Amino acid sequence: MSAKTADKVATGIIVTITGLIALALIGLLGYILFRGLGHISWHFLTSPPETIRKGGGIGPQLFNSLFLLVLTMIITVPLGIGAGIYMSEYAKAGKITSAIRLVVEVLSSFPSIIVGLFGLLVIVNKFNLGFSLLSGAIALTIFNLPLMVRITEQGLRSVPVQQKEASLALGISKWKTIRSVQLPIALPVVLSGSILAAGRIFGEAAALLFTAGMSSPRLDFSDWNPLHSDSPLNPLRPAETLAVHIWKVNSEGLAPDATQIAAGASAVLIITVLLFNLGARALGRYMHNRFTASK
Amino acid sequence: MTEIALSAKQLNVHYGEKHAVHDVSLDFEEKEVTALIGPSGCGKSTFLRSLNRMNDLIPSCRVTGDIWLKDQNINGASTDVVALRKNIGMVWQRPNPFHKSIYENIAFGPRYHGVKNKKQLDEIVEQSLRKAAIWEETKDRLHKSALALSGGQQQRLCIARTIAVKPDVILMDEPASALDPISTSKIEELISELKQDYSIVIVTHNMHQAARVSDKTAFFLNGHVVEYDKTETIFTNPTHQRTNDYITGRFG
Amino acid sequence: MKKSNDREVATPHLAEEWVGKVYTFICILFLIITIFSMVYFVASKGLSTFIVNGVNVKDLLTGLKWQPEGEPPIFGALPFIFGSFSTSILAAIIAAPLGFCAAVFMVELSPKLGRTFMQPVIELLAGIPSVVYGFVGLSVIVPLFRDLFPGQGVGIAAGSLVLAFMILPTITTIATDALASLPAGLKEGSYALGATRWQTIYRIVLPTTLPAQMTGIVLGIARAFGEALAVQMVIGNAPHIPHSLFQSTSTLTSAITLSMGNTAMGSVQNNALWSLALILMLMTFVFVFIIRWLEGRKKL
Amino acid sequence: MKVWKGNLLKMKKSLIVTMALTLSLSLAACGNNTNSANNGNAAATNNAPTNNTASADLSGSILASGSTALQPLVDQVSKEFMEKNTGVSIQVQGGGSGTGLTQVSEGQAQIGNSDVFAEEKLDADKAAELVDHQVAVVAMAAVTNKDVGVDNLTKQQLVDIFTGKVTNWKEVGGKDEKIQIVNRPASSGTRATFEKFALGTKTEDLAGSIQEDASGTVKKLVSETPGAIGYLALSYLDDSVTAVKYEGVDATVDNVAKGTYPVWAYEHMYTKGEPDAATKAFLDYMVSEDVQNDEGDVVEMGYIPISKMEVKRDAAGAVTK
Repeated sequence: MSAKTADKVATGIIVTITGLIALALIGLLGYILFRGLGHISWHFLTSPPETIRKGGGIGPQLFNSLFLLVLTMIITVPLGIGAGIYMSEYAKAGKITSAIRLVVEVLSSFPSIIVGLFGLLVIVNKFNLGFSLLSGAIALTIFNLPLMVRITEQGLRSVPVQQKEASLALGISKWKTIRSVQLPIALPVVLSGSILAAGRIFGEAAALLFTAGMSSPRLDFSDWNPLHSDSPLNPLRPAETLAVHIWKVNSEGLAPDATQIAAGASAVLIITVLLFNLGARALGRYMHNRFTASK
Repeated sequence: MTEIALSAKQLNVHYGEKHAVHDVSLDFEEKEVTALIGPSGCGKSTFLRSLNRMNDLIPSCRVTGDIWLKDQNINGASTDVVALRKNIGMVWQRPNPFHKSIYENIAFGPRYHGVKNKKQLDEIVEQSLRKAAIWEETKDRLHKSALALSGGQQQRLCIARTIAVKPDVILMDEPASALDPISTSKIEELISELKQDYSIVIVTHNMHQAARVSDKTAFFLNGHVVEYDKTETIFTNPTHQRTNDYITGRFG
Repeated sequence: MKKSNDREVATPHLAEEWVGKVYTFICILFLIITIFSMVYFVASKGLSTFIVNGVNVKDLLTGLKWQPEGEPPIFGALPFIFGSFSTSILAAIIAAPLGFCAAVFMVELSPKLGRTFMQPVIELLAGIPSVVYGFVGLSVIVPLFRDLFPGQGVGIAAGSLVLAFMILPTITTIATDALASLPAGLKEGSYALGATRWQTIYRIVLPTTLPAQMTGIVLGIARAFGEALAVQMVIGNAPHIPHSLFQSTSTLTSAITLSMGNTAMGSVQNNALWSLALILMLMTFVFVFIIRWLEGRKKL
Repeated sequence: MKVWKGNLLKMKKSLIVTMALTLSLSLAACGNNTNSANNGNAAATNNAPTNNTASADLSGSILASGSTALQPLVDQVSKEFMEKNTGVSIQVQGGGSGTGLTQVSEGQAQIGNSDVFAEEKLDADKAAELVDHQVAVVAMAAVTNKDVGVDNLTKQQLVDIFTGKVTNWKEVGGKDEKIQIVNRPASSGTRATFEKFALGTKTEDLAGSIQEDASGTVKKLVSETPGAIGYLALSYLDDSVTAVKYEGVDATVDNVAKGTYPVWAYEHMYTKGEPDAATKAFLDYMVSEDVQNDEGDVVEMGYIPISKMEVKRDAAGAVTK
């Protein structure tokens, strides 16, 4: 077979395979959305779940997912950026830094079930935070920190070294240089990266089964004082997130419409993750031309 | 005999095994322009960068010997590097203004160094921009981004930024080689004006530029200072043959 | 005009410098403490099966019978180890070529279409939670396999297909980065010699980016190895080495997910599950070292 | 743009401050928790239990965790109880019987929900410390795929199926179809009860048997897999699967109550020693008339009221009239 036909055949194969992949992906997304969209309604999004009767909603679970996300990002962003700065600015090249980089890499490929079990063992039992939003947030922080560190390092690497030199040459301290010159330039990469990371947290379930718990107490949305036990903002209350709810309804669902609830919740989850991805992409582009090509 | 603003004694610079600068001792007169010339890779830029310890940013680089700024040894281990850099400004070949507004570029340094009230800052900004001969072109868009300026304007902005923190010495690493001829001549005029207030050390490839702006010139070759004298002597009758060959363009 | 600047006035930076160093150091310290305490806790729980309950390590690693509730309880974890390896490697065998083709399409054939369409779709795939993959696997893939192939529908085949979908984004993104970071001169040189695009790809592009591609594949295997919820729903969970790809079997993660809740902390059954978690963790270290070794080769 | 960015940097500083605050708050909240009866984790709202005079001013927070089979019932009843006693907050967690028993014996939870007697999971001394409160009975029925064609199985037939001696439905009077076992993992309380009272022996995990811990998934697999057999609690039975009679006896509430249908088990709510006032009130409410009667939650959610049981059974399985 001459090289020419081989080339044509190969290109044909590659295109068809990619087409198949695209088709399979769209099919998968379509299947989830198709099965779920029918069930989504304002009632479904806001009302609490029903254990045995029809018409249960995912209100508290949706709120828990979002609130847990905010709580986790509040802990992860400062820690992640701090650690990222240490790795790219303060770490002296050598044995320790490569060892730390290894630690970060190992932590990033840790199975989430182990993070969940560790959460149960240490955060829930030893620190006695119980099944709570805070335990879930700490578990997710551990799960998400390596990604944040890598994102921050990437962001700082994208800052031209001349900017750092220019600032240092003015007699500005290294920390002020990082904070006021390098970080603002690295911001687009860091922000869009952390939104992608947020998308990943939103869909996480394995790490939360044993830390944030599988039940959500009745919430009265009128009481916003975080110290009251049933106020939505109390970080020490158990909080079943959307992903965990899908797992529970799918496996223990007693309600007759359990499958539709699971399908509806999955569709809501996919749409939110989609929004996170698009948001990250749009924000990255917006920030990029705000900072650089601002002719 | 004017005072010595800055002097290097037995300065050596090593990049890993490569010995870039060999026992260079140079004194820079106050309020004078000294040019460092020589073929590329002769260590003149490396030498310049050691003066305000910018080489500290390069992990594999080791700088030995003394650098005296008035009564303080810059290269001492215990020197407070950050404070020293406030007294020695630097301008690079490619203009590198901050990704901030023109005003913020200038005000960033002084505000950090303790000038808090707004009126004083405005005054410093205007003064610096005027001294850098760029006030007219920027006075009505101070809060626009500095990246919107042309190459020549940006370089003058960098100079304005540097003098805003009132250094004693300004180091310039080929400040005009990336600019068009008109901007280059503007920079050269600016340098001769700045001479009244600051001692300037300038690295350049362009010998005519060195002749035009500098009072003294040092000729670098393979990390050594071959000759260091008044600019006219260097360019009219240099003592060393190799300096003469380089001046007449026979090599490098 | 030039006032003599006294050096003592402006030294705010000493305190600030200290703040910067301490803050960043605390952050990295938190990371290090977390990983070491995780390794310590999982290892101490995992090893107590052997130390406290006297289970023999060799029996656990090579034993074929897993009967935690029997008298006496037997802990043979080989079926789980086999299950984990077979599903992950099969998933990589499915996902690697697909990922490579998608990457070649996105970088070589039509970058525009690739960037505007394929890239967002692949990134979205990475965002889909594993719970949803399990849900789709159970309601689509398992019935499909049950009708198409002899056997129960569940098993290694269903598990690895679900995992292949999950690790495809990881493999594709890394493959695309590897292809994109290839020096252009390399390809032009080959074209200049009159080679067709396919020849250039498999003679020049593939060999040079192989170590990077392998990194992506090993990372994919590591992710597949650690996946719990999705696999548990489609694998069948029988603690035996299956005779066919469509017979119910079990993996390390599915065994842990299934029984961790039912066993009481401190009992030998619970400790045995922690030993499985320990095996899982050690495998993560192995995968990272393989990736480090691959990355080492890339620089040669 | 400059102003906005300035705020961002200020915001970043405040982020660090809030982060430090939350961390210190959580560390402060953790304190070394002695195995005291009252619940350690909602430290902020925890106040000493008052004597249980009028039920209205009862207060305290209770954590009940454990069996996922019992969780829906306890969850439902706790909602009603909290309406009546606004001062009490009850959280109901799942996690499985093992987790529940561990958490109650180590004091992390006030109530440990379990499908099995504590003696079966914990070692004797730990189990002895726990006080058993039996709140309901859950009965299990063998279920098969609809088109298997069998509606009654004797004990011996079930044993042969679950030990792998019988592998085709035609050997027990059904269609010529290979038997596909959908079992529970060895650690599951539901399986322990089914094996103890339906089969009378422990069975091995057969090769080729599908195992799922979640009843919903078991029901889905049994209804979709031809020739499948499994077992479900009564509350999960519906028309997607066929409930099989055990030795000719239908799996109904009355047969269980009368003792003719033996495959059932108590749902236990264990406490460590005597429960505190709030917990005691909640447990009394669980067995009170309006929860256990025919319109109450117990029946509505498919459990069998404890009060209706005419037979008793102790941990060893001996049945007394």
